[in-house]
Amino acid sequence: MAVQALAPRSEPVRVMKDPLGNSFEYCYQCGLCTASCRTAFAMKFTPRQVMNLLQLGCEDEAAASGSGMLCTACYSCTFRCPRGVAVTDMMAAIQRLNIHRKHADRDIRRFYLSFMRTVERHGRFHEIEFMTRYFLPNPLLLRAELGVGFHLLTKGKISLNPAGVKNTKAMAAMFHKAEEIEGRL
Amino acid sequence: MVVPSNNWEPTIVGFLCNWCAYQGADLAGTSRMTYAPNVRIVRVMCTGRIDPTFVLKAFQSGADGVIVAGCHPGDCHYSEGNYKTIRRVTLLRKLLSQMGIDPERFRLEWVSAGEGAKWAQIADEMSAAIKAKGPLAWWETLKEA
Amino acid sequence: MAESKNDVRIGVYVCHCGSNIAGTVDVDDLTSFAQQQGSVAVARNYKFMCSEPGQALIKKDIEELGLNRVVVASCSPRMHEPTFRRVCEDANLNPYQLDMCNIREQCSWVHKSGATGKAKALVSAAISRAYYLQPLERREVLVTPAVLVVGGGIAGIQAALKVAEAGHKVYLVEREPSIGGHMIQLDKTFPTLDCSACILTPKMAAVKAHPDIELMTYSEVVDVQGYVGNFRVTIRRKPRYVDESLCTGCGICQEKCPWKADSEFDCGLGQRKAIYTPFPQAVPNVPVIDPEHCVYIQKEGKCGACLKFCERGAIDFTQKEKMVDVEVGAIIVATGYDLMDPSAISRLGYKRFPNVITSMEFERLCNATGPTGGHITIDGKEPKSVAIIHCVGSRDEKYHTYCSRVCCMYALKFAHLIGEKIEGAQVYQFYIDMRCYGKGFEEFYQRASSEAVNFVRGRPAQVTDFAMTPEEKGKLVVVCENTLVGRPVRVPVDMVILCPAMEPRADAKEVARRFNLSQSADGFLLEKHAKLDPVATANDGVFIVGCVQGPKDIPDTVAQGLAGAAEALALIEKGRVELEAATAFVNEAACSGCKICVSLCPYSAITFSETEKLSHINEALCKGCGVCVAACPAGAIVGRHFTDQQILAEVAALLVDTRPATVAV
Amino acid sequence: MSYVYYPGCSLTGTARECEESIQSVMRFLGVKWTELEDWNCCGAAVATGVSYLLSLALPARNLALSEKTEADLVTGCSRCYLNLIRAQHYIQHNANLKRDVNAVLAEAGIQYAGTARLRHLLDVIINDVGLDTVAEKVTQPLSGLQVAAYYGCCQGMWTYAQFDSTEDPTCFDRLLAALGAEVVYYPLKQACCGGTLSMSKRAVGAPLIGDLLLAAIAVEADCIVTACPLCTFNLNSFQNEAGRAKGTKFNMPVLFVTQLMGLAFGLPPKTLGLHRNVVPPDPVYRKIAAGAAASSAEAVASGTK
Repeated sequence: MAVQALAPRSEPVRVMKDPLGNSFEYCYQCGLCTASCRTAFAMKFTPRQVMNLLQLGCEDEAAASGSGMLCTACYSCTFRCPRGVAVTDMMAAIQRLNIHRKHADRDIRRFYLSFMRTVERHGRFHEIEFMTRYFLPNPLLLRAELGVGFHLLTKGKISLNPAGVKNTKAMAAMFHKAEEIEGRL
Repeated sequence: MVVPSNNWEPTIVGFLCNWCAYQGADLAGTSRMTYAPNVRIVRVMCTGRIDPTFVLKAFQSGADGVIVAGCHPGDCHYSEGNYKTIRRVTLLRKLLSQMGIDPERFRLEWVSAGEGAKWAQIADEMSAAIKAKGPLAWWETLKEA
Repeated sequence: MAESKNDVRIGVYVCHCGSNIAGTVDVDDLTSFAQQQGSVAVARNYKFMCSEPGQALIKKDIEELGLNRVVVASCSPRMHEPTFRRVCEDANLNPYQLDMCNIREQCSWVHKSGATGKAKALVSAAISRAYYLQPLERREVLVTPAVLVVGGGIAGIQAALKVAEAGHKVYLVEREPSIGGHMIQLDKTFPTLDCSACILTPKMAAVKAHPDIELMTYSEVVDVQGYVGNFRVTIRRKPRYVDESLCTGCGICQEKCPWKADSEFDCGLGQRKAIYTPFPQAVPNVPVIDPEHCVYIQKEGKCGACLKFCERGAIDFTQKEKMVDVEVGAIIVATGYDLMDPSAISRLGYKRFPNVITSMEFERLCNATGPTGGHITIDGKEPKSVAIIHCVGSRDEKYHTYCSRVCCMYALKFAHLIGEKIEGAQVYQFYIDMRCYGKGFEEFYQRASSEAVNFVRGRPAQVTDFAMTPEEKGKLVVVCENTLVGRPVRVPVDMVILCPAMEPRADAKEVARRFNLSQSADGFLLEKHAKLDPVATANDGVFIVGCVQGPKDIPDTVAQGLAGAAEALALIEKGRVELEAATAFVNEAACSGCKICVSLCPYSAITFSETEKLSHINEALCKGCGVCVAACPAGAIVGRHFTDQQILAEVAALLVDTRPATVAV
Repeated sequence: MSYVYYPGCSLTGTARECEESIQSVMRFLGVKWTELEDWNCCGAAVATGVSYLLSLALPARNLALSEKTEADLVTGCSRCYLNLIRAQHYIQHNANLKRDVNAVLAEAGIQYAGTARLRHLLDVIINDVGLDTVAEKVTQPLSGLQVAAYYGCCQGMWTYAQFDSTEDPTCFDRLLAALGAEVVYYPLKQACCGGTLSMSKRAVGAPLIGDLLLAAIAVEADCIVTACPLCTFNLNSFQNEAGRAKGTKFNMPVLFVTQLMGLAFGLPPKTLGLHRNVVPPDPVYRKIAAGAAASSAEAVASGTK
């Protein structure tokens, strides 16, 4: 097996420097985050390993692993971290890298972007529109959701024309402004 | 009127008690913490020694801000010197406003011998706060009066 | 001042401190700046001013150039003021004619830029203050040749024995009914595995037997007055309800007492009587009556079994709390540590599950004199698998940031003991880093590694009874990441031992105040210098030894106990101690007799003479805090070495660069 | 005390039963509020994965709207609460973020000052209404009903940090006990339900739900009571999938907290949205009725004595 050279450490993306807690530099690899995580079992790299990859400047490798996509943002890791690392925010950061650098599985990527798109258009979540955007390109996904969808419909839990915010233009402008300030990663 | 130049830096005098705050400042040094060089320290044995005229003298001599730092209440090396300071400082603040000095240019802080980081933080905060306020140049006021 | 302006000749000495100062401050620039200041006869810089040649340089200048003030711009006065004062003295210059200018701790070490400018201001201030410095007289008083040791754990025991061996009186004060501290609760000690009680009890007995040690157990220090060499200490002696002089320690009272309570000594795992000695080898071997559980005390006279059975009539319910005053020259504080209560970290299940226990509880379970007679059992069941969780509350900024230093080693010891006592037991060590830094420690780690111990590198998140597989049914499951493999693991076990942090005593703050000491950021008491003065404190004559200063193992604690004894002995053997020279005095001509100063003095050093209508300061009592100086409305009180004149000159010079040159202040 | 109520998207859609019960119960308790005018989506669990700034600006818009009303902003959805409090906290501690967020909000003509007072529904019920008042209003005590109080994850971490213990909150237990229910020890009370993974990554999400249900069965709970609409949705909707993942079949009633409160107050099930629950809560009804019968029989027995 070839020994891989570590990438030179780059300036970590701005948003990883989180205001609430410490950044990944503080991590001392105890694994309490992983142990507190209900989805770590399914991750290629556990949260602790993600912190290590970030420390070593391998953020693309961390993002591509898809581990960030399994974070449910339950904040257990962040609240418990003995070094005060804002682990959840670090995971969210690699989630963003994963989506914006197109590492993600197309369906999952579409899940995120469709959701945000409906919010951008209406200011609120719009089930029917979201489902259309999400399921239409890959109707196979729909099959798995038939049971749930049936329940939701019959129990009257999907409104066909939900209300949105009054000024949808202003909402879209907020989205654009955010993108302008942040840039895409 | 003194117009601050772009690279104007405030000068702050710190009166620190020998037992807590001065040691705390030493600890910041031994721990190699970096902080703004604007604070210049005068060592006194106890903050209780600080005569309000010292503070006025500092402002008069060109200080833009003054910090008095001593042991936490209850921890005074001389039992209760810092309680006397608290009382004196209340009067001093009134005096400063009467004399046209923004009382926020004066601070009383508690720094224990173990709180090097706290001292560094206070020095940084105070420097930034005074920098935002601009030069005091009290001697100008005194000249006019 | 008798000197005229031309008589003042100041020498300024700028230290490079290798590159510690010279790396940041332009020392040549600073020296020529100093040279230009008024009354400066000479300014020099040198690599290490505190070295022999550096000192010689100053001495030579004082002698040859007739310097009468010296300014040393170097490290904190807390480091080398004594050194340079001695240099002055050697050259026949009064040591109080020296001023130290701190350009290291408070300048070169903390500033990246602007350090030279600040150093100039500081040096200029020091020169101006030095100009007004006056010679002071050093006074000496005799030292009371006795030592107070507070705390009867291994640190205090060791210190007390050593001082007494040197032939001096020791008062050993212990809060609990017996001396022994935490060490007497331990089973075996790492890495040699000798029995803790076996090595400690001879020392405890020696304390009891030593004619120069006055042992006061069940007692607490409530007040400390005075100063180095002459402390006056008030000790509260709680009522034992047993006359120590009559009791023979036969134990019949404990046998007959019908009332029980949880044993503190056994961490609540076993019981004791309402009249009890905490453990069989207690020193003194005199029981105490716990008033909360004694029915005679609670219900006014009902019961009295102990009274009836004590043949010596040693039971004395009329005993009252007593205050005792002692006078000592030095104080050794050895009040130890508390073990953190891990129920604060509720997810680890302590107090929820009976088979989650602390390390100290395990020591008692393992001990032959413990509640189970040395059998490792909970509710009669012997565990076949045990998890040991390291760093509980240590290395965790939510609780204690520091490492508790002993847990790795005793965890290895536990694994060994479990292996010895339970055939085929599986032991899992959940660790973050193994820290085996002491003599023989790594060897012990090696030995333990060969004894079928499973090492799992990871900090567990949870101890749960929720079973996800049939194997986990009825077990405690430790949820962790095996970080070396990068996989979450669930380890079912029968018993979990938590290794809680060693933390400052709950009353550390009060203790610090009582003895006029400081606490470091972690809450432990603060030593004078972390490396070079580890047991002395900012309060001269008071020394801190053992875990009161920070977590330590037994050898380090013992070494500190001995160090504290050496410090105390050095003080006592010298027999004299220098008093503060920088005291205050009243300028009688200016005193208006307002008496404001009298009530302000914390040492009652100021008296008012009704006949003269003047205040007087007793300089033997004055500590030089200066509160009265600042308060005197007539400006009649002068605080030596920190006079108004000196401080005002210092302040003005400190700011000399901040004003336009034309402004005269 | 005046309140504005922020329902959030789930409560107006997939978690309609929660919303109906919240409204009925709060009306019954005499709590008056108005809906936050022109509220928007808080970003759910998705915004952080797309834009850091939006994940703060979206909730900040709602906070800013509530500031104008000067009333306490109440939400019954834990995820909304989390996003709102996170935004509040981060913006408060970082001046640069506040600047950026307000630059985004300026596009909608509003600014966030930082004075909003955020409250969780449970906080209002427990601390403003009070457990004594709740207990007094109970007409149908839930005696004999064994409930597992499921606090949920961000509930335990962020929400309870505001008015209860972070690691081991007990307020939910106390509330349910005030209703007369028997709160069983539930070992997974703070384990995450998997959030949106039930939809985006079924293979990971379903077993997590399965464990929660198994744990409730193991402690012999008659139902799970939740404090979060998303937990309610997950635990109700994916019992079949969870069952497949765990090789069993589940039929565990899962009630939102105000649904159970409503039952104890004797409110009609229909007004509590109970007919919309995926898993029919019939066993819960039966248990409550049995408990009532037993206690009235006891009352008769003690009367004849």
